[in-house]
Amino acid sequence: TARSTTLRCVMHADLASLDPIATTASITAYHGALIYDTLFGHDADSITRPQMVSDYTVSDDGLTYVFILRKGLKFHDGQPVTARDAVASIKRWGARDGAGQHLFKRVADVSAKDDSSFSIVLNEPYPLILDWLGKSSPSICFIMREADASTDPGKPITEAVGSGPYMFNRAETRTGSQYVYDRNPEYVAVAEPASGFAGGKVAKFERIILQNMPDEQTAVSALQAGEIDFIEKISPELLSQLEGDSSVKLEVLNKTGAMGWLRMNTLQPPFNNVKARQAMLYLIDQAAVMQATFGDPKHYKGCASLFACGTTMESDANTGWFKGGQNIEKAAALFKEAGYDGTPVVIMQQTTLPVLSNASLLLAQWLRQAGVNVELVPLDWAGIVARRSNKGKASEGGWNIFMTYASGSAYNNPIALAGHAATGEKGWFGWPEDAKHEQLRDAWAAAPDLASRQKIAHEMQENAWNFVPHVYLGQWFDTAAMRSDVNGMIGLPDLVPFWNVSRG
Amino acid sequence: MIVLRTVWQPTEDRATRMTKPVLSVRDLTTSFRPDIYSPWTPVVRNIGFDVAAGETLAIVGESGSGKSVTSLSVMRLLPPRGSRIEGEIRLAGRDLLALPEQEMRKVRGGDIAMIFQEPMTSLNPMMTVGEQIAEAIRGHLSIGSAEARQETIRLFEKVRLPNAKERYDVYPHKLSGGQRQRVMIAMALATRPKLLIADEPTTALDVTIQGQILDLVKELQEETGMAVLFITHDMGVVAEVADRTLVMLRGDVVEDGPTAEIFGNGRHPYTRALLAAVPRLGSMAGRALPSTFGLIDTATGSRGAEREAAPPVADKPAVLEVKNLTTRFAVRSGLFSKVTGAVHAVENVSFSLQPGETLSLVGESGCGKSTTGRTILRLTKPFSGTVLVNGQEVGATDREALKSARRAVQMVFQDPFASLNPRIPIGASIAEPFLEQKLGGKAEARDKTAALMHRVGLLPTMMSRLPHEFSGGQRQRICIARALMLDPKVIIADEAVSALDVSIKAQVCNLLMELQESLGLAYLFISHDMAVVERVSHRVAVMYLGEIVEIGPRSAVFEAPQHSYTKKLMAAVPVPDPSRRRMRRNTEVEEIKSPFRIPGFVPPKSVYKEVSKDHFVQVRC
Amino acid sequence: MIIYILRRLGATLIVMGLVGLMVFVLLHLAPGDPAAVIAGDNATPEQIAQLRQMLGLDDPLPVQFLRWMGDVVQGDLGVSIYSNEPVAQLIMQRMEATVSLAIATLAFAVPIAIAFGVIAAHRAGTTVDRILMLFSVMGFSLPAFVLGYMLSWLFAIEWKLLPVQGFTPISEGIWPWARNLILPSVTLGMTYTALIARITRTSMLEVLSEDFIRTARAKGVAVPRILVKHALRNAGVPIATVIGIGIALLIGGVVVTETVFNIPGVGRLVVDAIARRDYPVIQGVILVFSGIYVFVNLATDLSYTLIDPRIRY
Amino acid sequence: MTNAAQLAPPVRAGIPRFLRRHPTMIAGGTVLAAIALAALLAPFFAGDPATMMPSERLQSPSARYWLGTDHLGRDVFARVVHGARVSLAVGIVVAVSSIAIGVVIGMIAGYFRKADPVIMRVMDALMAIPAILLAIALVAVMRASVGVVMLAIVIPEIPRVVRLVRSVVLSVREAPYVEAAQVGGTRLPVILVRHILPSTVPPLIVQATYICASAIIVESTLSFLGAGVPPETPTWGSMIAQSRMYLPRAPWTVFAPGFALALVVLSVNMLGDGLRDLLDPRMSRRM
Ligand SMILES: Nc1ncnc2c1ncn2[C@@H]1O[C@H](COP(=O)(O)OP(=O)(O)OP(=O)(O)O)[C@@H](O)[C@H]1O
Ligand SMILES: Nc1ncnc2c1ncn2[C@@H]1O[C@H](COP(=O)(O)OP(=O)(O)OP(=O)(O)O)[C@@H](O)[C@H]1O
Ligand SMILES: [Mg+2]
Ligand SMILES: [Mg+2]
Ligand code: NI
Repeated sequence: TARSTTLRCVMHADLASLDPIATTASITAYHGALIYDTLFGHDADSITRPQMVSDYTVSDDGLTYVFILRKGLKFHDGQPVTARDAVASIKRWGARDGAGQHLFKRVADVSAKDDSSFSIVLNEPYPLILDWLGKSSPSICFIMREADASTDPGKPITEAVGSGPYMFNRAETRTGSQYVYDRNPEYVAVAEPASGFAGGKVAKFERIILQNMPDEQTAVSALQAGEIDFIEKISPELLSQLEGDSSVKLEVLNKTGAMGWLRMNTLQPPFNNVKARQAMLYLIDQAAVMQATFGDPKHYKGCASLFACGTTMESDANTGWFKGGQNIEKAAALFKEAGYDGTPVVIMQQTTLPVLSNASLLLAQWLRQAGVNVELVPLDWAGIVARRSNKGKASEGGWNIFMTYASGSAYNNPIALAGHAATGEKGWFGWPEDAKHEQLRDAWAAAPDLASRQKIAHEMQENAWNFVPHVYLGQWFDTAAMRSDVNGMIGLPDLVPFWNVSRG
Repeated sequence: MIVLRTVWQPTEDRATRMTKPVLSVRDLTTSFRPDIYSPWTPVVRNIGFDVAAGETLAIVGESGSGKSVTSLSVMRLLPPRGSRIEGEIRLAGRDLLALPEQEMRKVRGGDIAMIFQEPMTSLNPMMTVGEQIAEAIRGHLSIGSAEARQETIRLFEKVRLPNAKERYDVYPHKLSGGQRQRVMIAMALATRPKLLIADEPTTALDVTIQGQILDLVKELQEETGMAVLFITHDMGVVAEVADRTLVMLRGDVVEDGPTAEIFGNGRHPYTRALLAAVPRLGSMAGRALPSTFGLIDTATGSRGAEREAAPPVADKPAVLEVKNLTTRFAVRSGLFSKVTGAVHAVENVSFSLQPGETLSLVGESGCGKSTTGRTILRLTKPFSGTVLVNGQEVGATDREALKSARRAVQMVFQDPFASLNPRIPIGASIAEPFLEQKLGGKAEARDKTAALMHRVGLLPTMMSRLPHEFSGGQRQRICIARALMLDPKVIIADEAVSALDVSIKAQVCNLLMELQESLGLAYLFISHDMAVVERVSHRVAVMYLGEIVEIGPRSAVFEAPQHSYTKKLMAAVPVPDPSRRRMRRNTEVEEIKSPFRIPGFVPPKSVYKEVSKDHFVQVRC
Repeated sequence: MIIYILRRLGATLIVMGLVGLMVFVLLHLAPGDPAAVIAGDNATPEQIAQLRQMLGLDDPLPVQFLRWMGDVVQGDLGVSIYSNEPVAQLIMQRMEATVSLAIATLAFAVPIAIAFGVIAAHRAGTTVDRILMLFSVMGFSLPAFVLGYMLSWLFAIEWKLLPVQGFTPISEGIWPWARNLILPSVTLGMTYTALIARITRTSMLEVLSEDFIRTARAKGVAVPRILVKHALRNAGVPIATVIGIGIALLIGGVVVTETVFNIPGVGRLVVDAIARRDYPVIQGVILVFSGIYVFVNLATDLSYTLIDPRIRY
Repeated sequence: MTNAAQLAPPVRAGIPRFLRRHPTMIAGGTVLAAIALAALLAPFFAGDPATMMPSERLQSPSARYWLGTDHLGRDVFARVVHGARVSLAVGIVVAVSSIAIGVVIGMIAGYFRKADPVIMRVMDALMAIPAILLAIALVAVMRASVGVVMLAIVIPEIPRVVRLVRSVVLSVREAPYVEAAQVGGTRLPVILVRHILPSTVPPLIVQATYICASAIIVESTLSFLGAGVPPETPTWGSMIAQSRMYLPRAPWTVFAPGFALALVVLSVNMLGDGLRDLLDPRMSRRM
């Protein structure tokens, strides 16, 4: 395929798993967005628009939804997309996705009416249903073939046949190094301009190649040399290398950025005591943590909003601790109040991601200054995910603190983000428990409109910074770099879509 | 010792002298230095000599006297850094020291050829022997490769290499030592050199092969009329080949002259000492008992007395008895390491040793002498047969018996340097067996070590020195002292004097005989040096392909050899007597037989016939 | 000879069996949970547990080992936990790049190293010797990744002579293939140049002090011919050995170079697999590596018979 | 007549002369000694290698920070000097322990024919696993710490030492002086320790310097691949690996440890080469 019609992209991670339902990894969502289509999609203004659906009706009680599929939709294997495919796909997604699960607790029935229409019947009204079906953050409700979608939700599917604008080219794909997608000539785009996750997904490149380049420096050099066209994320330090280069342009595609968070094991001392968790609010200087990795303040900011900053749910509630700045003495005092006994606090330090690794080092320094014994346990990602499921004492293979990150828009959704739950041992790692928080979450989902959701979000934050389910490390904005002749990249918070992009 | 310094004066009137010398060396001084910060140390000083066409000049002298350095100086083969050659070396009038390296290369192998001491290592193991000779030819004569091949084959025939044609494509490792040395000679003769330098060309070889090589060189010299510079430390060889002889001592020439004159009435005490120390085969004729060497003091020139040794103790039981000893080495090959045969190194060997007796074991290389000694001490496991030490069997199972046997029987090895741990002071080496066998405390060990060192002629103050700080002879004394540390009854001396210079060899032999007398030691004396054997032995056993073919009192075996192999062995020994030099030995060119046998091989039965009192000869039946 | 080879191959099986066991035990002692990695950061513990069970990761270790070994014996290396692709296929896809890199590296390193070693030995103790050895030691002293960046900055970015990264299969032409291999093989070759040059020097020195070299000089052979024809071949066995070891080291040592120059080789495959605990892939690759190692060893030993006529098996 | 002189290890004689003859070795030794001294005295003069001050990050070299600061605002000079302690320790510990273990196993394999095949098969298997991969896997298994990194480098080195020792033992066990000791009734352990072990020393000293140098390099490579010592620990390798992104902007963060690393490896190698020449008696007989 000629160079001009191929887009070569270096992504932030390797496409390890092909099933966008079984994994929440965002790289798999990108893969999904290339080959699968969705029923709905959020546009640039966060309005949900039909995508595979040509028409839909809602019963007056708000409990029955009937959807009619667009005509002429075909999977890459040539088979038409039917309502049965959609039903199976929705069910599998509903079994797996956080938001989907929340929705499916209220779902009485999903079934196909005929080849092109199906219905969803609810037990109680669920205003966010279409939002959920059209959301662009993992897991996305992609429509797959019925055969694939009937796979057990816990078992990853390895097929990659969708009805989206691009087709997975397995023959030229080299697992672990490059993933090749060819334009789907049969794809019929919605006759609207592309906007956010919605609109016409017009494939302008004949071929998209997602490359896994283990070394960022190499990727930057390759971009400068014109060997690749696009790098999804660049370490700020390497930006200076590109800033003077006119053949390359830089763009922040994800406007809500990403935010690092720190989870504490609330089942074990000292963080089973809320005072110790509160101490962490005072201990962390987000700006310093961010600066250590991102340098120039234009790439980061401190953020005290439970729902990240720059999002619809952003709130200022209960952030006195943040405004007062770092206060190590106060943190020390709170640790004392919590009855901290000098047992070493185990921090699982993720060595493979600089921002988290650096944050761990700084945190350790501050904890020590606050009179806390610290044991840094360096682990790779696979080591961390294995160990973080251990609820036991840190000295017995458990842990006290680990860090990870999510996109800003992910924090904006208290339902979809597993870590926003405070359901105790049933919940996400760290297992915070707070009944009020849970109440508010349900209320949020049931709220009829944005304004009321914002109000509830405010209350949630007010409450959260008292019981402290987790702590933030700061919010940063990754820069994407591309050859200057690459145009039309759509900036989405959780996704890099490759339709609408063209050269020249 | 007084250092003698005789500046060489060319002797004008010389019968053997031809018209013009091929090689003429004057005031040659060769010096070395280890690095540029050290001063030059001369190792050859102001020497000079001439060699005429058709003439053979022998350079003799003990190890380290500068013989090789002299020859390498002539060839300019010394390392350019770290060596310096001064004086004048003229080859047919041309000054070799003034030639540029490029020219000198043409001289090497062209006008002057050289044969080296070690036939085993002097050939490139990764080139066929033919190629190596063809290379020499083509380097100097401009001829094609086919012709060079022809010429090489012709040379092989000339040096009587069997199957000359096929041998061209053979690698050196397939050839025996004698054959390799013949290849070396062929190589040296390839370009019809004016001068042949032979640096100890036969030292490493068996007597039988040595004879063949010497004959060959002589013959070829007669044919081509080249001059020969023959370097050796073996006076027997000198007598055999040299027209004139040059004696070197520590870098100086002390005497030179016609060989007969040097042998007949050497003027310099060192020359006489050298000759006196040379064991001559047949010099013991008519005498029943061994006898020490009558050594000459190099300083005063006075001659020490020869002293006859005592007879063995006959009325006591044998200290060592070997009965039907057989040792075989399995040869394995194939998928499951199947035994495909065995080297029958020692086959059905029996003998006994009385206190105070020396039994010598002789025979050519590989006949199983060392293996016999090693099997007695169980350094090698026997296949069958028994060894009795003081009447007690040395068995595999009984560790204590082995320990006490090893206390009674000790061994002195061929290479005194290799058998001393280079990192341990010699005092500790000597004392080790005593301490290890827990025969006494540290103080006792020290006293005993000192006493023994004194006994073997070393100063006890040398105890803390390392082996490399001693001369070869001294090292062998250290080994002897160590062997004596356990008050053994028997000493197995495996080529214990073979590596030593003649004069030192004589001293060590004398020491052994002295110790035998005073301590009542019995020796199993393993050697291929017939002349030494003749002097030191009470009895002699001749081995051939693992078997004893003849055993009996020394005088009987030497004066009336019965077995054909014994006869051949005796005939091959060079005689240090210039008057006998033109006598041909008439030994055929013959390959050494191999002791390798296929599995299931049953050695032919044989019996020993007593030809005279105690003199047995093997007869096959 | 054939029998010797068969016997060696027999020993190979034992060695590979041991390797398999060691690697398996080692890996499964490692903390790390492929299910949790696959599920992603946002997955709940419950979802991860479900996945674990589906992937058969909950079975007892001996069961897993026997299952794996049983498959391996039948020539099946299993499938990747992640992509479900057969491990053998994954390795085959990556092999060309790694083998190309190894060959290019040797083609670069061996001649230079031998030339260096021979000259240094001939001029032992002189300035020439010291400079050559210093140079080769320096190649050894610089971590490959630092050298790699320096080279790619200079040749690819500043001078734009060569590509920064990537690999082109040889089927697309010799030059495109070679272009991509020059910088990586120089980077990787530095270490081996140092290693081989030093061994060459040492064994040449040893050979040059042998008697037969004196013989060759005594018959008037010129110095270059002595060095090449007489000495080098005699020094060949240790050199062949170190080249053999070099190949074995190369196979493992490509990892860094593959990373720096983004070459999709087997080294990267296994590093990535280790990072996410893709057990079948790791086990498969290491098994294949050890097979290559043993095979290279055998080939080295057999090459001795070509170099040295005295060696026969 | 005899080739005994070749066997002589002329170590005792004239040390100063050898020194004069081996200027590179002296240079290597001196540099190493200086660095080792600096490493030893690091706490007294080098400053604090650990404290992070993000506000002071990536400062260029100045009077306050001799070699500038890194991305976390740590003093690069202090880290380079303290890094010497870890890097040298890695080199030395790896060299010493792999040789100690290798010698024991190698002696057993070389002297006891029955144990030999078993030991050698296991060693073959260990060698057959690529060292870097084994190290990465080990670090993944046991979590990153200096000790584990050392272990991970030691394990693949052991078989090489074993092979070397075994070959020396095989050649020495038949040496006449060993047989002489046997004939004198010397016990096996004494023979092994007193007579055989010392012969392995010269080749091992040389081997040790190679292992030492390569351990320092491997440590840095492991850091590069994300499987090295904990990020907290200053080692040259981890410094280079962590700072390599900052090379264009703050070259000192990479060059300072990189130069130190190259210097030490170079010195160790020069020392090793010198020792090899010194311990090789053949050097005196060259062409
Ligand atoms: N390359 C060299 N560098 C320094 N000294 C040397 C060198 N070659 C020989 N020598 C010294 O020169 C002296 C004479 O040695 P040379 O080899 O000529 O003795 P030789 O008479 O041939 O003895 P041998 O009978 O043992 O062969 C010895 O002391 C020896 O150590
Ligand atoms: N360990 C061994 N394994 C196999 N064959 C051996 C072994 N030791 C000796 N032989 C063989 O046994 C035969 C006798 O060897 P031995 O060393 O006893 O001979 P020798 O008479 O002492 O010879 P030399 O005069 O050369 O020392 C030879 O063919 C030799 O190759
Ligand atoms: Mg000599
Ligand atoms: Mg012998
Ligand atoms: Ni020496």
